Amino acid sequence: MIVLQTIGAAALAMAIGLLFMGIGRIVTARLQRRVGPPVWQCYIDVVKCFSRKSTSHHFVMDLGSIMGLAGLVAAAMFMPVAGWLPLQSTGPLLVILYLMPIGYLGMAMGVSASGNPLAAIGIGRALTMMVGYEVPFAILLLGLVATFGTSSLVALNQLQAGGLLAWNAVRMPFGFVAALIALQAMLAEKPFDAMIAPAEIASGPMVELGGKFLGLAFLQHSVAIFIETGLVVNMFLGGATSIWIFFVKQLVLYTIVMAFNGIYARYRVEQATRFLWIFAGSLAFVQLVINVLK
Amino acid sequence: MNQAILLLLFPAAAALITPAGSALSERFGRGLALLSYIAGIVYGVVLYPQIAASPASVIVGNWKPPYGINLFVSPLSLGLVLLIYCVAIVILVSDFASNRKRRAQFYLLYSLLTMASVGLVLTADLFNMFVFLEIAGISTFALVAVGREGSGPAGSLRYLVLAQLTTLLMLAGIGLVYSATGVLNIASLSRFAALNPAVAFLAGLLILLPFFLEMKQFPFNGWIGGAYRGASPAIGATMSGLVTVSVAMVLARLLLTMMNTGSAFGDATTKIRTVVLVLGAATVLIGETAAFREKEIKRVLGYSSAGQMGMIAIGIAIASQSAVRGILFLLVSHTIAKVLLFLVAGTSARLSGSDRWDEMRGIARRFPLLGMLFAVGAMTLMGIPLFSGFWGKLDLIRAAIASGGLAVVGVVAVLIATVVEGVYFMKIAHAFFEAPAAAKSAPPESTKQHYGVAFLAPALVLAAATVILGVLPGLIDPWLSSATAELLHPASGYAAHIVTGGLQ
Amino acid sequence: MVTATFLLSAFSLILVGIFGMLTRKNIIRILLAVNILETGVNLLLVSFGYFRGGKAPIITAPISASNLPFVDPLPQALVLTSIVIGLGTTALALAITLRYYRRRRTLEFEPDEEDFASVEGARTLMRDSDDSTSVTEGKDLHPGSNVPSDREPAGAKERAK
Amino acid sequence: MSLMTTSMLSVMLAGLLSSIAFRKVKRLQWVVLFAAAVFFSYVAVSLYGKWGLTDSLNLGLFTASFTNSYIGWLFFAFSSGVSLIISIFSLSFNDKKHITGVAPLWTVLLAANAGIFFAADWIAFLVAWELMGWTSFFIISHGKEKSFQAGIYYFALSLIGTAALLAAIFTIQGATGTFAIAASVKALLALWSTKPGLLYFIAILLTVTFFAKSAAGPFYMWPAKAHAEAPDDFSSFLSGIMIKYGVYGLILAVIPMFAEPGTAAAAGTAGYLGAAVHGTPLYLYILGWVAAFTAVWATILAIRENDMKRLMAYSTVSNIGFIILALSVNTAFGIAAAIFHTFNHMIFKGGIFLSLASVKFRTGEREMHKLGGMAYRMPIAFFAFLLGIIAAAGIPPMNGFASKWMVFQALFSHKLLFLMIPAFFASTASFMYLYRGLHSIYLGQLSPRFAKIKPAPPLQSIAMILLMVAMYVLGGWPGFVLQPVNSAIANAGFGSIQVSLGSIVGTTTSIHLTVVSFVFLFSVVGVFVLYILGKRRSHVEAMDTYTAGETPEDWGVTPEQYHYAYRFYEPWEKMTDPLVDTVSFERWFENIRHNFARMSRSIARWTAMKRPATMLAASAVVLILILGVLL
Repeated sequence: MIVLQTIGAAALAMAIGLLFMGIGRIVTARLQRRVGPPVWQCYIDVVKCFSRKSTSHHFVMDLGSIMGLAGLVAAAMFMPVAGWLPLQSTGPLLVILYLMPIGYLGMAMGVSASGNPLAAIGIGRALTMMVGYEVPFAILLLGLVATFGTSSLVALNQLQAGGLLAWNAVRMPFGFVAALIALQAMLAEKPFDAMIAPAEIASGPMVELGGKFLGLAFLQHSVAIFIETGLVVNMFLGGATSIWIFFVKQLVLYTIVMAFNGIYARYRVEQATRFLWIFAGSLAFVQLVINVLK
Repeated sequence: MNQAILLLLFPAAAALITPAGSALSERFGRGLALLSYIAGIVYGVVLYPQIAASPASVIVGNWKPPYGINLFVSPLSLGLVLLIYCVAIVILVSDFASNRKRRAQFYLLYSLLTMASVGLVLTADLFNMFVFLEIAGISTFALVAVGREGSGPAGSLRYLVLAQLTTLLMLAGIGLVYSATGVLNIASLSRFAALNPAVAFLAGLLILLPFFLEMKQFPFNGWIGGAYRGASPAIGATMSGLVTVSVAMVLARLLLTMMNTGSAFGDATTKIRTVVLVLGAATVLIGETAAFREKEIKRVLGYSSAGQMGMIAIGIAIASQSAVRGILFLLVSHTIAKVLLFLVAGTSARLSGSDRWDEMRGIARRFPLLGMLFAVGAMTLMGIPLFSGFWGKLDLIRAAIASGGLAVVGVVAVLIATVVEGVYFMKIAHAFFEAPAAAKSAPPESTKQHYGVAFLAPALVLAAATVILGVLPGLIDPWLSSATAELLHPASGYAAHIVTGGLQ
Repeated sequence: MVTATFLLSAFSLILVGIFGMLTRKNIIRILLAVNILETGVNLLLVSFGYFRGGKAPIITAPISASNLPFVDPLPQALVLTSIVIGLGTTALALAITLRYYRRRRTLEFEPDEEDFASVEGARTLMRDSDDSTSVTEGKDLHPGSNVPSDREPAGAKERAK
Repeated sequence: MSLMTTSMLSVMLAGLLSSIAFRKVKRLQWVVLFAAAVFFSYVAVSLYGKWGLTDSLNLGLFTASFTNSYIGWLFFAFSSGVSLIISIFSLSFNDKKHITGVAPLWTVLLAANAGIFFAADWIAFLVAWELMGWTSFFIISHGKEKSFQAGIYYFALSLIGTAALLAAIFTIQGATGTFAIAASVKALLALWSTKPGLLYFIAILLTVTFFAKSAAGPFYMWPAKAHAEAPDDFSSFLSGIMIKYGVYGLILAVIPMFAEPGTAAAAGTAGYLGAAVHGTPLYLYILGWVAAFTAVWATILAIRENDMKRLMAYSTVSNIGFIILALSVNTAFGIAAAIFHTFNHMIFKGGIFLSLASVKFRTGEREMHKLGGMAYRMPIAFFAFLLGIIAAAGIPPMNGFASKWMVFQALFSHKLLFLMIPAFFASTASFMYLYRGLHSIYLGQLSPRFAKIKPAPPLQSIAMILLMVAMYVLGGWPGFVLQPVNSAIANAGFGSIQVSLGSIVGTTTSIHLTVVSFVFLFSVVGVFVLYILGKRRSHVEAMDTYTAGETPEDWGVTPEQYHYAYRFYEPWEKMTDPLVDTVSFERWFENIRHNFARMSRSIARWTAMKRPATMLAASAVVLILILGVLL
């Protein structure tokens, strides 16, 4: 039973993620006065990827790709969706924050086993950027702990129950803005997409990925979208009472992100990191100070 | 009890007979010297139990104290006399390894020096002390001067001038004391009505000057560099191993026994002790600092013994139970270690053909034992556990912190010195062990050389001694406690023995 | 009164001696100064023992009013001893001086250039010392004494990097 | 004479004897080391449960007494286990080509290691401490000029530490009248009301000692030198075990000095009465900031490092920062977290350094840009490193995660939120240097120079595998360590925490690590199924990569050039350059040494002046006389 639940949850996360990706592509296209692909394009892509033959440079590459998706799926298992969890836990925020990196680490390992310098460069940028957005995000977490004394998402949901005014987004506006900026960077969308810039480093990490490796990467990204938007929803948008509201909130967030992505240019890595520290970081810090004083 | 003076007579006799005897054979001098020292040791060992039971005051020439000269044989002095004899033997034996052709004069002077050191330890009379000091001085000057062409005489002269200045000032001080009190006997002075503090301070300080010099206290240690360069390793060992024993002992005797509140020096005592403490602290720092960048190994050792003597001076000035115990322990371990180091230095200089440790790199690769012995000696001086120096340093620091006040400055100095000392000694030890670069590989003939048993035997004995003392410091505890008591409580022990023993 | 004169002259002799020792460069003169100092000290000792009208403490006849009072004999004994010692020291010092002269062809104390040689960074040391003329460069200074690394801490190099 | 003293003395003796007896056959010395490690592990096993077993050596002037305290035993047991594994590694590491004659010293060092953890009074502690100091110095600078430069640096710092320790010991003895560690600390606690100044003085002295040993705060720079230059297999011991002595010292003496009145009352003494921040004593709070600084600073430096051993040395320093951060919270949970992280770090950093050692064993290279692609030749070393860095980054399912999570929870418990910002920074940024190591050494392009190298020898592989197993097991079932730790701190009077075999109850949430570990495993399996479902993949050469149609071989690009490793994080270096240039304690120490040398030279000059130094002497006499007569 529990196994089925987990598998279901994983599938759901992937499905939602892919759906969002499709919608995001449409949003971008509309902003660029294009029609854009159909919504289900991403599903087609994934299936196609898995059905094409691929090349691997070394077993470490395969291992890495597997680890990559597995880490994020594991993280998704601890993400309460409208209070529902595939398996019994309190939705520990720290665990999620530390389970996702294993996915990224696996990804990084896989692509650097491919031996392509572009991939390594991309990973280097990605990790630098990660320091950029993880720190503000961590500060946000601290702010929540300062106020509520808990880091469990389930508890946070319950604490925000009761209407719009109870949402942390309203209570902690600075924090919310910081969270949005961090989210933009987490999802590696412009202006924070230097690590996967197609024009600069041939989309960096993905450069050597083809066939099912690319498919795994797709799925990984979709789960990442699911988790990260979900985190913000749980932390700031008051979770949700029903699963559909939850998805809608996620979608709203993702659409905002994609909208920004559509209109912004690209930062260099150190610029991006500085930006994140200075703006997102200071906003989050202000929020933290306020929460501590309150 | 008067035959205890034999302790003094053995080396004296050796010194006197040597010139005549060496007409017969080249080796006569060394043989006689060694023989006399061994005789001294044997006699001392035989005497010890009896002395331990009751210290004896030897009246010389039937002039009763406090007017006549008298020697005081106690566990403390006898123990140190034995130490001096042993060290002298060790040095002479090992000296045989480096240069086999010593002239008779060398042994004459050496026996004189030994005799003077023994006398310094034994005597209980100020002027007699001065005489022994001069004898020691003269023989040391000569020995340094013959040490090495070129810098020998220079070093010797620098030493001589400073030494003369201080000893003559001491003589003046002695005159002052005599004119003020009419006695020159330490025991009597230790129980004399207090003098006018200014006079007491002046006289006391003047009397201490030559001991500052011999203990290389700043600023009386300008001579170290020259003298230690000039001296041959054996003489270096003698200067910093053998003479310092007696000198430090005398300083302790004067500062603790003769000068205490209740003695002729009354309140000036505290002032003088403060002076000694400050000078000692300065010496610790300056000695170690000077050694820090020194490249010539003998001088490194000379500077480091300045530092050690500074510690001992600090301990004497603190004048508490555990301080005195600590410095006595330090004195013993320093003697052992320093002599050992000088032997190693001499041998490695002989084997590498250079006086500088940075030109001895990798010597321990060819002669591992050499490096190990050096490390043992160095770590004894640094006060590392399992080597004897550690316990003395422990006691000293404990006493200093306990007594507080100005002594804390001493502690800081000692601790800083430990760090510095550690660094430069380890530098040298490591240079010994360093894998020689391909460029300066050892010349082939040098591989055929070897230490020679005349070096190995004494060195190993010394190393064993420091390790044994380091692991089982309790061995000399009885001696330490009795010696400490004798130094610190003259009224009960020292003075009583001498004066009563004199007047009967 | 007389004692005072003795004391006065003794002190002046001592001062003269010390002054000489401090100011002279020539070894022979320094040794002379040492002897003057010594004489002063001896005189001081004797004068401590002396008092007006004291007779020489030489007992030939049994002690009577005629040869009493005599001055304190002990200082004189001390002085005799110290004179002898002084003689010995001076003789030795002169002998050493001779040896020194044979080697150096001078009677002046000159800074022992080897003293600098055995200290790292010796050349810089000599440059800012007053008597740099008397230093022989070259053989005494070993390659180890690399001045630049002495002058600036290693950290600076890393900064440059 | 119980097993404690006899084992120490016998091992020490064995070390000395082996140095003499097996001078000719050096391999046997390593066997002796191995035997010593085995023996100590046996001692650890047989001493389990015999808490409070005491034993003393009468040395005449002083007596050194030892006791088997629970915490000490834990440290001893773990260090013995890890050193056993390391010694297995060394057996095969020290072959003809790589042999360094340090085994006897190392054996003595093991004895000193036991002495430190068993010491019951300060004298014994001091003796063991100094013994450890000089033996490790000689091991680090094993007769190589370059190593010596590092070694003397390390030794000077530890001498400073020892000096501070000496002063502290006798100040404590003067204040409390006893040399016994536990008793004296108890007695100190009673003095908070009367003379806090003295206590702060003692605390500072001890802190200097232990920070100098643990490379915390201003002493952060010695591991980068010493770990890098030490013999490769010893680096693992150095970074795994020796650097923890400082942590043990803090737990032993400094933290108890600040016991809260509550817990202290339980132990029957008064408690800390001074100022506090969120219930954390001010002094410890400051220590916490120093530790946070250490963690951040070491991380920044590690990211810029191109020498693999230096990089990992800095990572060790940053972990020490975490440990002390947890200690500084001064709660049971914090201390448990610190101890747990200490042991975890012993394991994973030991594994990492062993893996680096076997890479160096095969290739002889230390700069990472000269390596690359080792994973294809030395898989076991690769996996040891991989698991090691997963643990070091504090990611599930390895053991590093549990303890790092605990550290954060400990900080939550006292609401030290601002302290957590640097902590989070350090732990996130650690991914950067860890990945750099992984990529530059083990992945990327394999240089043709190393095309033929063989995998790690069996004994080395065994050692690494053992450590990997430990990492995984403790990651999933922390209770194996945490339950003993819990009872140990309870035994030591720090209070206790709630742990079971697989789960820990934190302050803000509780966590079930077995579940986390299994979830991860299952998802790996599931994804693997997905992977199998996909079409088969074919294998291609490493140089056969997407290059936008160009063929790099045409420009004569060799795999070395094609391996992107040198200045891996150039943007980061650009960002941190100004910072690194301005802040450097290293330069500060260097300046001290430099000025010292100048002083030394001028003194030497004074001894060789034109005139014999009569002037100074005479003027000094006059001065003293004037002062003496006037004052």
